[in-house]
Amino acid sequence: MVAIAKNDELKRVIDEEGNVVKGARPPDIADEELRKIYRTLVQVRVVDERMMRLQRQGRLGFYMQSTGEEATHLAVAALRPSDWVFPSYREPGAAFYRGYELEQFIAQLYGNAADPIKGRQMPVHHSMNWINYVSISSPVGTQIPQATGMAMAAKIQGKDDVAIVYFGEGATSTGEFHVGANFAGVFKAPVIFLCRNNGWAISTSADRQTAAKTFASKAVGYGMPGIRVDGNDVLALYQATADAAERARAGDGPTFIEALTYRVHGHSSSDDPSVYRDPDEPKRWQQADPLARFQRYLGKKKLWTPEWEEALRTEFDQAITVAHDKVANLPPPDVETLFDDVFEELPSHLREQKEWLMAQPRTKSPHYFH
Amino acid sequence: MVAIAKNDELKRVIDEEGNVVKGARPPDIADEELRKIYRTLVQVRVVDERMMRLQRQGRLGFYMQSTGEEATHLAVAALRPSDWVFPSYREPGAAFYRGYELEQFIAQLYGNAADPIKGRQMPVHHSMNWINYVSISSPVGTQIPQATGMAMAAKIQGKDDVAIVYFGEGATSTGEFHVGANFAGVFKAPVIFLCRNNGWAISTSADRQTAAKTFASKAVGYGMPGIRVDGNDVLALYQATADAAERARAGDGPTFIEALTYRVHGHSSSDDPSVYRDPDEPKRWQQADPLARFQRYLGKKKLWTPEWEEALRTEFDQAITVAHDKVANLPPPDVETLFDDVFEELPSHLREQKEWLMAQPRTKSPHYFH
Amino acid sequence: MPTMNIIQAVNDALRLEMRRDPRVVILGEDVAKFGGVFRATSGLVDEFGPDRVMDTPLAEAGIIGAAIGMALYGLRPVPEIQFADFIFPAFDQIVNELAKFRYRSGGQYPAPVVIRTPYGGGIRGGHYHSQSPEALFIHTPGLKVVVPSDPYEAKGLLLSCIRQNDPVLFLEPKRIYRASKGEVPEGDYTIPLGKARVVREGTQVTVIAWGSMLHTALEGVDKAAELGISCEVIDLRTLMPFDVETMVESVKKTGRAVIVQEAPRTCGFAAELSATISERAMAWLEAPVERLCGFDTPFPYTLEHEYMPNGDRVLSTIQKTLDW
Amino acid sequence: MPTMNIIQAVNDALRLEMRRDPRVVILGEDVAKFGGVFRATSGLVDEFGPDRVMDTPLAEAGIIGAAIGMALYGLRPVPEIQFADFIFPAFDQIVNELAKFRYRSGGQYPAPVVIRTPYGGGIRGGHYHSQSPEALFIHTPGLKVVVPSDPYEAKGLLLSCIRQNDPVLFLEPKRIYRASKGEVPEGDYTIPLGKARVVREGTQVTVIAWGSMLHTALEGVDKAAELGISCEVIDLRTLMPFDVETMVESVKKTGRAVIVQEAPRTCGFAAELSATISERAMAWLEAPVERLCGFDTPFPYTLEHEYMPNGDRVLSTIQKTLDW
Ligand SMILES: Cc1ncc(C[n+]2csc(CCOP(=O)(O)OP(=O)(O)O)c2C)c(N)n1
Ligand SMILES: Cc1ncc(C[n+]2csc(CCOP(=O)(O)OP(=O)(O)O)c2C)c(N)n1
Ligand SMILES: [Mg+2]
Ligand SMILES: [Mg+2]
Repeated sequence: MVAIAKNDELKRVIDEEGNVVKGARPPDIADEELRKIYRTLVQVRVVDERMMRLQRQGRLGFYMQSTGEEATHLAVAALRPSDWVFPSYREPGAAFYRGYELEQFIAQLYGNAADPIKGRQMPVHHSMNWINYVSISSPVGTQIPQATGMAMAAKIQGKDDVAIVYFGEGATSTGEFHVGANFAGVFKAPVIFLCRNNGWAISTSADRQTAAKTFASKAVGYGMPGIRVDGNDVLALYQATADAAERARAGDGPTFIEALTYRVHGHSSSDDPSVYRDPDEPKRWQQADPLARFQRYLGKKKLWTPEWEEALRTEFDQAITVAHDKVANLPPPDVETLFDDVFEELPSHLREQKEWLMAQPRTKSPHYFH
Repeated sequence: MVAIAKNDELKRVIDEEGNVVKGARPPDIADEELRKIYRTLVQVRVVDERMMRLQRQGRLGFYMQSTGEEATHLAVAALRPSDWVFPSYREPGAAFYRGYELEQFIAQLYGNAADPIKGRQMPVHHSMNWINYVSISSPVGTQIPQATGMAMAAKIQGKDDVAIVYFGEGATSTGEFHVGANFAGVFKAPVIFLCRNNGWAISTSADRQTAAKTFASKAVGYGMPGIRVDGNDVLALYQATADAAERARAGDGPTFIEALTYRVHGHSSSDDPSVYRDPDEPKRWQQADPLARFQRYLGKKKLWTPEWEEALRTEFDQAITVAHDKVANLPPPDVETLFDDVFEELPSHLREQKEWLMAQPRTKSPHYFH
Repeated sequence: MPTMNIIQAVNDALRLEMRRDPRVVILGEDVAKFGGVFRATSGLVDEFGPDRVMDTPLAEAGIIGAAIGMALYGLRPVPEIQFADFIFPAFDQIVNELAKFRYRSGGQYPAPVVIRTPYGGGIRGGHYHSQSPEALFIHTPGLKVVVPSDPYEAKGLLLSCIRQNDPVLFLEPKRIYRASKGEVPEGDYTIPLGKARVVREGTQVTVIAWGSMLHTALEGVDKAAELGISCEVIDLRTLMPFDVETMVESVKKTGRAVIVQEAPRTCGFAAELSATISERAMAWLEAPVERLCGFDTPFPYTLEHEYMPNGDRVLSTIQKTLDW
Repeated sequence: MPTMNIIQAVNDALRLEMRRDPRVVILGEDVAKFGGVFRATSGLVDEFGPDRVMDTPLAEAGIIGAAIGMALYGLRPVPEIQFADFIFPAFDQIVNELAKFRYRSGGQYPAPVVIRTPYGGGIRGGHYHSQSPEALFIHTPGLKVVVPSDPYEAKGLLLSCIRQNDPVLFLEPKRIYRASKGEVPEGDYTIPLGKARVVREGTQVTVIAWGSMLHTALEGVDKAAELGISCEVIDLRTLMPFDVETMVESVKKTGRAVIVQEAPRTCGFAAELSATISERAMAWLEAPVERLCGFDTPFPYTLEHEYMPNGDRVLSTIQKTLDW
């Protein structure tokens, strides 16, 4: 299996030049919405670049970029705000689209007093219950049966909410993927499985994850439709997701979407892909860049201009600077908070441990405040 | 999904009347071997009946019957004795075929001093390394990635041994099945996945395990051939297994075989199927009985006579009586043995625990020696 | 008051709570028509329908993973794991997900899932139908662990568990599922979590146990009584968070402690209790805290009666602390 | 003698043993060309080829399940789990299968698999790249658990593990992967399992630790020495089976014990050590055994420096036992 393969079965709406491909019809999306989608794509790109720079400067402990895969994030544009997102660590665009603020985003990366999750997790492990964006976990694949469960719950309660669950192609090898997909099939749960096949799981290429011809073909084993979408074509993703959501809400159960895309950079800021992959490989991706393609499409529709692009990038650059200035130097969460949220109420053993810790001299983080 | 479905895709060699079906050719099996296969089928049937009676009399703590599924056990007849079997709890025929002695079998059920596994496990959890029949585990599905690993090891060492792994259709829902099958596909491991689809997992019917059209279709997701065999047709199973072994030895990797059969009795001696399934369902199975079918086939070939049948049944009945008399009243394993085989050597904490226990007054089992 | 066994009491609690709270749902293997292999959910699907009592595919990780998703959405799932020995395929979902959800989300996502599972030996189950894995879960921050020891306790504790907002592992001692019988009030009552119960008052030795071992402990204590030895017996019932005070106060009074645990000795919960008592009551201790435990071997089949603690061994352990 | 860090020592041990014994194979995520995320298997695929150093699909249950099958067939697999936090999907294969294979088969099927995995905090990993799950495995009969504390120990212990015939969990303290450096002999040597190491002799307090906490313990002990307090320091190195004798003899000499553990306190291995010491050396104890542990919360991200034991806290715990 090769990422960015030309493949007949690959669903596309627009080609690399931004032209609608033969036989396709762009989904019916209002101009303002098209521009919002593009805005979000650009936001992810700009944010990723800036955050990675901060990481390289030693200010952030860790970061993960999505470059090349931004279009997959925008599948959520085809859903309602009341639908639930079960993300992995590589879909910040789905959160930005739903209104996650840069200040909160950056505070999470710093894990400081303004972090919505109180500095509990590594950078990029966001959680925003106010936009139904479920807490991110590092263990790969664990969110998958959870998404199925949430979807089963919605169905049980007679609500028409759907769940979308994001994961990489590597995650399809986990037992969790299997049990989550299998439950979804059996219970006809209204859940959309969005597999970002970006060709790599750290240093492991996609063809080492499975001998199946495509990841989409795995859907057969769960009795659900499996479709393979050009993951760099935001309109194709939109359409596939909209279709899947319609099926789900109609009671027809889950859908598996394989979005064929590419991980342009290293796995994370800790990774050095030159050890294991041809440095020319990312270059070949350039022509598939989901931003460039969608930009050309919008350009042809007169919805995009170089000036707007310029303005957008400046806007995000400035917004990031403002947000960063506001939160980057906030103190860490109070030491007392270490013991909150283990349980709803503090049991006596934790109260004792807290009292003990508070009586110790405070220690400085070797990492905080560079 | 219905067990014993008439289905075009179902591979068969002989029909219910024992006639070779149109287009099929019986595998090339010597007459003596055909008779050995039949012998083993009868042995399982007779043993199951006798053991279940012992269980009902309160002499055995637990038992599991295979009635209706015996043909699946004989897939091993298509393999070499040097190939490895990773069984679940419902394939004693595969062991008998390879020479597992009735005395040992019965001693295992009693868990007594003659039990090859020293009374360590519940009845029907056999282990016979001398015939490459791997220790049975209760947790469903765990043997599947192990079989894949053994097959990978054979390949690594340049040996042409293959593994066959048995499991029920319920086991396909486990994460272990998925990871084991997926590894096998990726590493082209010489392993044969033999799924006994007997329609039930305790009280749960097969259509509650998956929304896939067939269990065989799951093979697609692992890039291996998946074939669906009439699981009550011992020759079809033989052929499918022989083909799979040939592929495996040729370096072409794993095969998934769904053997469509039926669990005639309860899940185990602890089960009461009348609570959850139509009591008429097992009756419909009669015509599919793998023994009757194969018997008719052999009869037409003049390899079976009523006299032989009579002799066989008498032979096994007597052999069981003899074996049972020999081992049933043996004492339990020595108390000292409780501490053996945790590790290769006894560490000091276990030595102390052993000394302590030996100094206690002996207690009587409430179950031993009825 | 009706007399019930533990299975009936669990069933009663589930039925009551499902009537009271439409968010309560049950899922697991064979829990619907079959009512579970021990019949604890018997009849519930008839009353509440297949949307609230769900037979699942054979996958514990799926059962717990799905239950978590349901809880995030606002339901109150009470999944059943058929035997505690089969909980390990769901271990990652329990220790890395369920236990950490509230914490890792900064309090945004509580996940009130109550996992019911039969556990422990004494039913001729060999090592795959007999294990007592409580220590693994007690060591996992974010989980509560509760073990009832009789029908009254089972109903009252289970109702408390379903009504509070943290994940709970509710371990049901299957050896006494039917053997333990007693009067159980009809209708609603709860037993607070985190509070131990002094089952018998005494002066010379404190004996601590939970679940089916409480009965084994009482057997030994009865024998001790015949010899004129007075024991205080404590049923811990909530193992996490456990009631340090009741236990330590008792040991301060008696000066001696015996802990009876069915699980293997090394790194079991009894070790924690022993360490805690020594830390807090050392000056009162007249002998080392004694642990009577299962051996550090897999749970055996034929020799299970030699493996498990019994009344005689409880007695001899009590005597040992007195003779020290 | 060359100077190495722990990663290099592990790599050296693997290379040496793979040269010596063709049955030794490595499998895991990203272990081949990439050499593992910590580079412990770096270069091995070049020397031994992809049949003996295998990149696997992303599935820990598959890695351990396959390793078991390989071991049954006669290989000596040394699987790597990328972080100990990701071992839980394989928990069932480890505790129900690997640990019990020899026992359940009556000795027919030993399964000598050595699972290597980096563990512990101090690298800003949050709760999914920092956990210390040793207690869960120590409590599981049938597994050995080994933790090296420096490069010399790492090589010698790992070689011993691969050459013996029981399954081992080999936990590598990743905080000191590169920070701990020392001379390591070229070529072959082994360190026996089950034997603790007295790292420093002393008279007033016995301080017990393993892995990276040994270094934390030594920090505190150095501070104590400045105050004229003499501590004996023991590196347990094999946690199962652990060396009761060395530990208890030391405590009988000093009369006081402090255990330093990074994992959460409740039901951790320190509890077992504390209980064991009290049981066997009560008459010699001049103060309760003290445990300095991680808190009973999930491992945090930002506040990890407040979460983990440190030298000052070791010192104050030592002082506490002396002031008792
Ligand atoms: C259960 C588990 N095992 C291993 C890891 C380490 N790990 C983190 S990400 C990753 C690769 C994931 O690849 P993929 O699913 O394709 O997602 P991508 O990173 O490409 O978005 C691995 C192995 C983990 N986080 N969880
Ligand atoms: C992991 C696990 N979960 C649950 C069980 C309890 N259990 C034993 S057999 C069984 C059903 C298995 O059904 P299937 O795989 O179809 O095999 P069959 O019994 O039909 O041969 C269940 C649920 C178990 N043994 N292991
Ligand atoms: Mg990927
Ligand atoms: Mg079945």
